[in-house]
Amino acid sequence: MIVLKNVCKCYETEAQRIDALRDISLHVKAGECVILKGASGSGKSTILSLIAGLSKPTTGDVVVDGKRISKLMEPFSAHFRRENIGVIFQRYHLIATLSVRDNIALPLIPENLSAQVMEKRVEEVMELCAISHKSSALCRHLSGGEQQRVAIARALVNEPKIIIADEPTANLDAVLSEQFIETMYDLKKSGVTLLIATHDSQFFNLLFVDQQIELKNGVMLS
Amino acid sequence: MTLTPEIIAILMLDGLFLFFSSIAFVLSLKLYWSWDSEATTLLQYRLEKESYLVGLIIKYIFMLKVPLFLFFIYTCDTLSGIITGAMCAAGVVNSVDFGLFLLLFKLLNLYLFGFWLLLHVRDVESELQPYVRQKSLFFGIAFFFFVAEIVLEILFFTSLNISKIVSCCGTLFSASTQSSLSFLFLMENWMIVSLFYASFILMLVGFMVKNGAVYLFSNLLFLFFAIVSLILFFSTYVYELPTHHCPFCLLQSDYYGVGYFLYAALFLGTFYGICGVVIATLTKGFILRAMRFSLFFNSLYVVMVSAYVVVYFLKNGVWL
Amino acid sequence: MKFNLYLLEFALFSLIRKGAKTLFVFLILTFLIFLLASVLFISDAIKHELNVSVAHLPELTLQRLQAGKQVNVPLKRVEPLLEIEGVASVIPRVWGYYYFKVAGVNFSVVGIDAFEQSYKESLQKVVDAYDVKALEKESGMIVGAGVKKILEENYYQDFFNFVTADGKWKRMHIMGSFNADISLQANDMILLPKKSAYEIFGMPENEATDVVVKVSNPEEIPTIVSKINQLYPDMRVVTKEDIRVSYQNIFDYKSGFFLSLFVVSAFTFFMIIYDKLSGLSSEEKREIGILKALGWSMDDILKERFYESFILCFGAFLLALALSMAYVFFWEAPLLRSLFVGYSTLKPSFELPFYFNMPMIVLLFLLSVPVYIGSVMIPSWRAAMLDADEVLR
Amino acid sequence: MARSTFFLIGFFICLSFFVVVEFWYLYSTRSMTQEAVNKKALFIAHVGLPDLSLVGETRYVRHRSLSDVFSIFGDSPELLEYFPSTFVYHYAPYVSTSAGRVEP
Repeated sequence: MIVLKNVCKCYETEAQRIDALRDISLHVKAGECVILKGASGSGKSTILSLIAGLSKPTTGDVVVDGKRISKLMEPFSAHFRRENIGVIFQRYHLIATLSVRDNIALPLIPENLSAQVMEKRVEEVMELCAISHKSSALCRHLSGGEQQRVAIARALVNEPKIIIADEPTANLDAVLSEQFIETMYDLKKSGVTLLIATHDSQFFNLLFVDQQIELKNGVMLS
Repeated sequence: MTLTPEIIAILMLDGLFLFFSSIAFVLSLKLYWSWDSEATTLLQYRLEKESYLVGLIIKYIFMLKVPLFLFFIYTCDTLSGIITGAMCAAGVVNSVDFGLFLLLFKLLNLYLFGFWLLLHVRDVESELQPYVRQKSLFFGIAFFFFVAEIVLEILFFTSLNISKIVSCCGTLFSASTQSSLSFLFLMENWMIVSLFYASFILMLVGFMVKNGAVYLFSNLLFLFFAIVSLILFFSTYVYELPTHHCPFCLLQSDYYGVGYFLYAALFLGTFYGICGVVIATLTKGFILRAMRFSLFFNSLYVVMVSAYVVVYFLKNGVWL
Repeated sequence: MKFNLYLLEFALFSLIRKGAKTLFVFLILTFLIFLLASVLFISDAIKHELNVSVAHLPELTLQRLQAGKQVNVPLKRVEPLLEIEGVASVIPRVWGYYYFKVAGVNFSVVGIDAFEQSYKESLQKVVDAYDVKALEKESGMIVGAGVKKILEENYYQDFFNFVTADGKWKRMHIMGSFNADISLQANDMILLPKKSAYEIFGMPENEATDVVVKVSNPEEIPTIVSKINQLYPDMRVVTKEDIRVSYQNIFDYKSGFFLSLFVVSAFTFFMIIYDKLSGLSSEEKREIGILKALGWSMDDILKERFYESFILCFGAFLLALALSMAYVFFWEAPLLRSLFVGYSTLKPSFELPFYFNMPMIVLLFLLSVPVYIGSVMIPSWRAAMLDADEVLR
Repeated sequence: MARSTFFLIGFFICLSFFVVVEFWYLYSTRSMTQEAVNKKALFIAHVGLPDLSLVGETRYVRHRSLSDVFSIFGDSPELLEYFPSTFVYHYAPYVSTSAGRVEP
């Protein structure tokens, strides 16, 4: 499903050269749940953005679902992302001035679906994430838990095969983190591949996690 | 030099085009030298983004160039009111020595930009963008034509002299030996007209047997004979005057601006016939679609010009 | 390709979200297009009016020049001119300006001899109410609306005392005023019998101010002009065509002059827009990052930006068009008309005839929209190519 | 469709409608009528001065056939050179001093 082969990624600025990732190789099968752990700045997010096709490796290959993401031109990688990947950000990154419904519909806009299909899909995921009652509220009026559910709904609305979560529980209290983990469990049961970058210890001894990868300064430890 | 609002508008847009196309030119050169679709360097990632900007700029220029071409003809038409002796755009264009070249460059550039865009569309359809270097090189060359056009245009407008008497279309497109186009009049009318229809029939044959080369060749012939026969033969039926041979007066409102439709059909048809077929062969694409488009517009043109002759004959019972 | 309504919706939301910035750009854009449209409307209307006037002018106007100054033409030149072949009629004219000191204005005074019946009838059609026949019996005159107003302000209700060249008073009765339809032409006009005109100007009666010549076949104008030049080398021949061309030049020059200023100000404005749009706030950067991460391509973001500028531009264009039509034709273009009226104290009514031509709208469009889109293009591209991986950190 | 989109489309429709109505109104009531054209023609046939009375003070602008290069100061006793009108009004082409002009 997801293969990283000898991936290096460095950022070049005028003053210096920063190696964000050094020689990472990774293999994730479909339906697995993978935890990327490590301190902030260790390269977790970089791996996620490489897999999502948001940035490209300096050397090496990234292959997701048989597609060589690392060599895909921009419109095609965006298309690929739209079809296969759902993203949950740290701090959710909802657009505060849009309503819940509009936020959830964002990934579907470039698809230009018919109004009924669009409506149906949004309703479905809102139902699934138990946020239907707030569908026309503005996102900035929501509580933390509600925002989290909106973010998950938005990641699910394009029916992705892979879900990428970046520090999803960093700003949550214990109860909400618990809820999040439960949702992830449900998703894994339905066959979605999960990639979660976190340094929250709650994730480290979960039963449904298939791989745990620890990173330090861009190098894989285990 | 006169600074009418129309001229100011055209000059201003020229300046804008020059600015943007120079950006596109520099980027194109960069793309041509350094594009390597296998590379994973930062430079390559940057180039991928910049190739977007080139596409954007050329789309922008092309979108404006098409209406601007018509607007240029219109401007020359209004200027003909000021310039002594000019009765239509033909006189104004020919009031400077290089007027005809300016017009030819304008047309050529429309074809070149259109060709680039067709190539671009084929290019971005593919996941690997295989034609980036080709289209960059192509624009690198086309840019010089474009600059030439803009320079000529600026020179044209600055050297227009309102107190100089110019010859109008009546003498420019007449059989008198001095006029610049008089060599065309050496041929007989019936010859030109039959060549025109013959090239159209050749095009039909090329379409039937689905042969790109024949189709392309017939389109080139068709474009040439269409223009010549329009000047020599068909225009007289539009004006209903046996001595009036002007390809510009067609655009005036006295003739319901029929020229705009005629030229649009002719240029669209031959554009798809020439550029579309070339692109389709180069990129192994849908040649048939381009040919169908082209044939539609070309037939439209043939029907329109023939209708004028037939209607005239039906109304008056004689040929001109 | 189907039009993406959701993207348009999103573009609209994003415009509303930017609030003040949007409003600023929209208002200035509207103002600029409005200014441009007004000038084009005015100059086109005036040009149209002039073209109508010029079409009915006699083909040739002959003036006698002496040492570079225009002097009177002896009446005995009329006969030889009439003998030139192709000349239909020769009319010596008496006309000039009368400076009315009290109000500080110039009147255009034209003397006519209205003895023919057909002449009277046609004159009657352009004059309101009064009887033209009275014009010659008593010393009467017909005045334009502007003249009438000025005279009334100075307590001349139904007559006016001209001061003749000899210093005597010449009382003329106001017999009527010109129809409102021709106020643009006749505003400062006083029409009176030739005899009175000679008296007021103090001109010898065997001379005329200038001579107009009507030619039956316009093809013959060049030959007639050269014959006149041979006959009277001191006479300058002004053809109708010359006058028409000079009008065209004036108004092209005038609106061209304005436009050059406009282009400068427009470019300044667009530099501001460029600047505003290229400096993306961190909030905007974050938003673009989110959208890209959610599967929007550069194309989608560019398209969204294009919709934004299209909404702004098109809205401003329509609004400006509506406003400028109202401004020019309903409110008679306050402030802006002084560009066209000059410093005249005899203010004409600025009720221009509505004249609309499509090329003007095209011109307006070409002068405003491409420049705006051009200034938006590179900032939009910059925004669209922003690296999205920053939101994942 | 969101309410604001309705608002936008409504705004554009209203605006276009307004432009069209305004245009139609002006066109039908304020265009130059044939009657007015006839009147102008008659008036000009009598007077022979084509220029509009927009700039009434200087003779070389009221009727341009009177303009010549020397006449600038020969006008109203109070006339001074003033910026917009005398500057913007270009002299007629027949007083052009450029060589090689052929009189038509």
